[in-house]
Amino acid sequence: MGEPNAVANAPSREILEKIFRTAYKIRVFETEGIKLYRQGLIRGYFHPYLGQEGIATGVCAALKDGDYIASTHRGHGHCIAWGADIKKMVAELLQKETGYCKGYGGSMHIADIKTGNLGANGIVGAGIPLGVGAALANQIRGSDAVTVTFTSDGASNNGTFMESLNLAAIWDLKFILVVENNQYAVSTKIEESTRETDLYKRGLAIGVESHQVDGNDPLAVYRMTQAAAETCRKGKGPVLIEAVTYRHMGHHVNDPGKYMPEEKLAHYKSRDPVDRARADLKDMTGITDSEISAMETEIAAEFAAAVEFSVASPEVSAESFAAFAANY
Amino acid sequence: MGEPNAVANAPSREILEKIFRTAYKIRVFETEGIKLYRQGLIRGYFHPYLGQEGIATGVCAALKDGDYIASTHRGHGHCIAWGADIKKMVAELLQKETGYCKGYGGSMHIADIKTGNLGANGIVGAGIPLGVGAALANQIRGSDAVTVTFTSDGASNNGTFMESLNLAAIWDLKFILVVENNQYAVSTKIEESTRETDLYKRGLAIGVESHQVDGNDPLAVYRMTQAAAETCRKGKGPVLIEAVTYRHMGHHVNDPGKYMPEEKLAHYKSRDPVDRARADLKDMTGITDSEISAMETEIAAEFAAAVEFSVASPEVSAESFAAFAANY
Amino acid sequence: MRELMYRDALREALDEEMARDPTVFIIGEGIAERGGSYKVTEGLLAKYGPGRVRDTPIAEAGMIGVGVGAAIAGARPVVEILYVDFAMLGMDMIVNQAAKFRLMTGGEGRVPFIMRTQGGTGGGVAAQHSQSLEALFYHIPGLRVVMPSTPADAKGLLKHALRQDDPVMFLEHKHLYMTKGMVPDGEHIVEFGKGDIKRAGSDVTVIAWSNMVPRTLVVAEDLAAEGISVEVIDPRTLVPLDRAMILNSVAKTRRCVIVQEANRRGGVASDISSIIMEEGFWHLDAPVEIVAGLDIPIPFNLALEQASVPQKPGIKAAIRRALHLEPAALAAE
Amino acid sequence: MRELMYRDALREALDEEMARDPTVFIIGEGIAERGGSYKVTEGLLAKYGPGRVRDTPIAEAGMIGVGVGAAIAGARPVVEILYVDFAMLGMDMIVNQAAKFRLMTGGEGRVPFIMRTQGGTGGGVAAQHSQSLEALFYHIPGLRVVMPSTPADAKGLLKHALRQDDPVMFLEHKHLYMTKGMVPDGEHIVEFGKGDIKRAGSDVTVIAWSNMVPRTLVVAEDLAAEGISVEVIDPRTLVPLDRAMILNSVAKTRRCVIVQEANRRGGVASDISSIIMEEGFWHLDAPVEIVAGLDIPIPFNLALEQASVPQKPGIKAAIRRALHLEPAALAAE
Ligand SMILES: Cc1ncc(C[n+]2csc(CCOP(=O)(O)OP(=O)(O)O)c2C)c(N)n1
Ligand SMILES: Cc1ncc(C[n+]2csc(CCOP(=O)(O)OP(=O)(O)O)c2C)c(N)n1
Ligand SMILES: [Mg+2]
Ligand SMILES: [Mg+2]
Repeated sequence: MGEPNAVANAPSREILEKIFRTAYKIRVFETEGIKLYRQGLIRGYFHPYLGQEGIATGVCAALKDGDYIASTHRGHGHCIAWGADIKKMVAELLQKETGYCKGYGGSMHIADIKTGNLGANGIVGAGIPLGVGAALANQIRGSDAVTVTFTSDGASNNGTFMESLNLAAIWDLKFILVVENNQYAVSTKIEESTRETDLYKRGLAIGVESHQVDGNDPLAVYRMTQAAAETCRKGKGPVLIEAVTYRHMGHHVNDPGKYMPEEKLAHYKSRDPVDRARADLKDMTGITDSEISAMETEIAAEFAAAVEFSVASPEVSAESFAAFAANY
Repeated sequence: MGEPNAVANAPSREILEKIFRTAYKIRVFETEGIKLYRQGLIRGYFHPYLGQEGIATGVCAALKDGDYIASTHRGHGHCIAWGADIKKMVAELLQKETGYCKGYGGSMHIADIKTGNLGANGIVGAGIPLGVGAALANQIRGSDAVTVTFTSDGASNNGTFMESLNLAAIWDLKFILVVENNQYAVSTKIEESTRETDLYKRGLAIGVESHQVDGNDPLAVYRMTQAAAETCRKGKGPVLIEAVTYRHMGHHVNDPGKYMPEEKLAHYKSRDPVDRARADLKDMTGITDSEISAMETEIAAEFAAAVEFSVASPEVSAESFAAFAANY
Repeated sequence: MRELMYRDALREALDEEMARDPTVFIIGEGIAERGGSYKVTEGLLAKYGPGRVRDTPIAEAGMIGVGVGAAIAGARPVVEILYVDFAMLGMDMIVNQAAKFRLMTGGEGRVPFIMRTQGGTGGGVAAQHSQSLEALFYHIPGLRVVMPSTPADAKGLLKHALRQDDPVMFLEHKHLYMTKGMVPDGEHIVEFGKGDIKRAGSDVTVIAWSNMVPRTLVVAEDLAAEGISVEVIDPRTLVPLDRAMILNSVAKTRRCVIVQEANRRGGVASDISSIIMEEGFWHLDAPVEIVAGLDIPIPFNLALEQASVPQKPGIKAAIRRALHLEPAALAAE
Repeated sequence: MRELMYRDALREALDEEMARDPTVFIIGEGIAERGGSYKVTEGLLAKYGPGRVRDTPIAEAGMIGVGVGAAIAGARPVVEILYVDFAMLGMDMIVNQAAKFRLMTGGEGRVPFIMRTQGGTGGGVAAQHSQSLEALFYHIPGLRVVMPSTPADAKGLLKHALRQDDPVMFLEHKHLYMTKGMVPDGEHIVEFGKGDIKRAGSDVTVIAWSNMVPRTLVVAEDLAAEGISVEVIDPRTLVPLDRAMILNSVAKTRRCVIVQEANRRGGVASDISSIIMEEGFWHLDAPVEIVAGLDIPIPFNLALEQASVPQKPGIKAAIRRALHLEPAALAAE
């Protein structure tokens, strides 16, 4: 949740630092989380956000306290960028009662309603109507909160995408649809799923202001989201942002991703969003390498502490679950 | 089911006559059908096609034997233009076992699979995936049949519209989506349902060849459908045709349609598609008024005979229904 | 007490709750300008404005999904779906989102979402507009399923629905909108999970809901003339179900018939029968009988439509069967 | 006879039927190039080409609808839905189109559409990927509901599905794909509506399907060691249901337990119990018991997941209860 910043050409050091810290935090979370998965500490689904960090980071830095987000099955990054407590995230993945959802939800269902995080979702595309609904609730109560739904190229071919966005449009809702186009749905290439791979054009077809942005450039994403949020808060209705990106690995922890051509992967890795955030921070503020190192160490330590906390947390209580279930 | 005609500037007299006869037959069917409804002979739903005759008429005249159509809740016109037996249609509306569906289906469910009529549908938008499915079946069996789904402005805001059309596009199916934009969904104006009332643009957004046509001009519809069918048969994939039109009365027999502004209604009535078909026939062939009168009389007689047949038909058999139900 | 039509009682509930709670809003097809197909929302647009009473495009999945999202975000949406049949377009949002959110968030997230819709047969609207689909919602943990049979229950249950925090499938019946009944003056709330004995009796328990209640009451009256005392229980809410009321009645009468308009296979009646099997078996003097619709879609033809759902003679015959079974039948097996 | 894995048996069925009938085709997410998440369709793309084995976008409503349309137009589509949970997105097409078309066309239209999918709990995939939703399809007239528990049944039933003319919900179980069993050589077809006695016994009838069958068989083996003879019936197809086999067995054993992974309320077990209530009541020496999942969505935590669905101790306890009820209990009421 960023500060209430007007659109500006040179972002403040605070913003630049926030963007870098967030991107790095996501990188650490996913990299270390995968290790925990391989150790058998995490079970079920784990869809890493590696390579897409620039998007959640840039978008959330442009939002305010009181705004809302809804996320996807690949949701850790959005959660972290939204300012989630790493301890409670790791505890959730470790099925502990100290987790965000008491260990009842898991990776695909982390949510935090109190802070406006409507949650990850195991159903591709489902976050779109949910986000539009939150925006509608906010319009009805006269709030100027903006709701962002993060969604995916895969979801763009699902009926819910156009149907929900159209509702946001006719009601001029403060809603931003961020389409993370990583060019795959599991192993299916976007070209096999649609003739028109410029996904932002779908918004245009129903009168929604729509843009495409480089998803590996956190600052570009930040700026575009700022402008979009302003459009929304002016009452002009929803904005669609297509952020083009690429995964750094397969769809899921256990997917080797052999279908991803090496050169293309190398190309996108050479345009790594975490490196970009670090470079932006250095170039635009003159911060030193050792200051950056200190941040990185701090973030790594935060994650390690979260693992320690989670491992030490007690197992879920069968009794409290029984009580919960009895009146579900 | 028209003849296998190449695109031509001057349609043959046969085509012109077929178009007029069809349009007039629909006009009679709906006008007289409404009277039967008011007499209590027809029950349930009855959505008249009055004012939209040019579309079904023009489209079907451009199709061939072996092609397929799928229709809407407002389906009488498509059925008639497809060459249905008026006797079996009226019998169906009168709940008789001699009807197309033994009286089990009714107005919203008339179908005739043998001739490639996949049927009307009580679920707005449902004909789209069904039509795409028929086109897929035909592609798999190597047929060059084209499938047309008639759909509506209301359906264009339903998820199924884009989702299904996209499947037709990626698979290059021989599929034509005819969107009958009559500018209302019951009493809801199209402007209240979407910001972009040019519905053909939705097809463009997913790479589908898409056009807009005057739905009250049967010949224009005919020509555009011919071209679209040719595109399909060449293997270039689906085509979307938005045909703009207006109802001559309310949504349903019992809807007075007070929300339809008088001037607008008058405007569209002055551009009546049946009159247009008659005028085209006269202007382009020099046929005489008395020849036309003879056709009209014949068509009216056909309808009267259908009513007689239907009224005289026996009631449905409880026994045969019980047998049917027992192994459903 | 005043006499009201079912549809007017529903409107009163909406009106009172909208006045009380500014986060209550309504969306649906033709519900604003036109006041809804059954006139339930008539006048609310004028009173509460286009922000809180909105027409939608034909977008059931979207409407339901948007309603669920608004509920999660703290508002109290009422989404009107014209026919329960069309709710099938929004099943993902109902089953996978609304019903599961509370558990998935460890209990923190709540979804005070209301889907108002109507079902049942009604004069030739055929297979896609005549279903009774309560069993689908009944099976999904987390949903509340409400099926009022009278104006008073309709009002009281809808008001309660708007004050509790779980997703509610509020299922009306197209045949009931124009029926009349007495409705208490002033604040009238009917809590979920409390059945109502629509007619007290001692010989046999008949359980019915929605449009089967008035039909069953007529049969009960007829049978009373023959000296048979029928107790008619209307659970009013199927989830939560008033098991105690049902089991107590069955313990008293020792015989039970369940009447549902929905088709027989896998309906709610089956579940109630299975509950009586598990918890009331030793009380029974006869098997619990189910009177239900045929296992087919509803045909257009009116005679066949009527043959497809329970009518009075069928209900009466089942009650008689339940009563005429003597202990001798046990020995005869 | 050869030993095959469940997933390989399914693939054999598809392969044989695709070779036999050129109108059989398969669509689904990742089923072509990748061979499907459970490898059921592996190799079929190479053999039958991209026309008949196609990957789709994430478009469940569209896939199902397109499958239904293709079936109506005379082809034999197999639509693979990754998780039965996602079938909720296509419910309109299943409930309002596939299931109703035959009636709506007066019997002329047929819909030989097959939806292959899988359900059930499986190691922490949580609330939206663990459901057992057969009850929803079971209730809708016109659908066939198939739930094979062994490789032989999987193959034989899938082949039969591809030769009959009604819409089939072919529901596999994520835990069964890697299980092995003997499969007859040559043409092997299992007709719908024929249950299978997976284990003959005389003291108590236990009805189970899908992944509950192997679990119940282990319990039956344990109880055999204690001298209790359990008959395990696997209906294999829930619609049509082999009522005769169930009622005959219950008439013999006079006691019955039904085991389902799905949650208790409104599940298929309730319906089977209600059938035994109506048609087998006078044979029963004890109430029919249901062992089922809790009425909650499946939690992520593994211990809670396991606590949410039937496990062996619960099944064993129910069987014991059914057996230990003495006629005395009747007197005691
Ligand atoms: C409705 C639905 N269908 C299928 C799936 C299974 N599934 C999970 S992730 C995924 C691929 C998603 O691709 P995309 O939407 O592009 O998101 P990405 O994984 O690339 O972030 C699929 C098919 C699902 N979760 N929900
Ligand atoms: C999915 C669905 N939602 C709602 C309805 C109720 N309904 C029947 S016709 C209609 C209006 C349809 O408008 P449009 O799609 O533009 O077709 P038109 O009536 O103008 O031909 C509505 C809302 C329905 N039949 N199906
Ligand atoms: Mg993707
Ligand atoms: Mg319209």
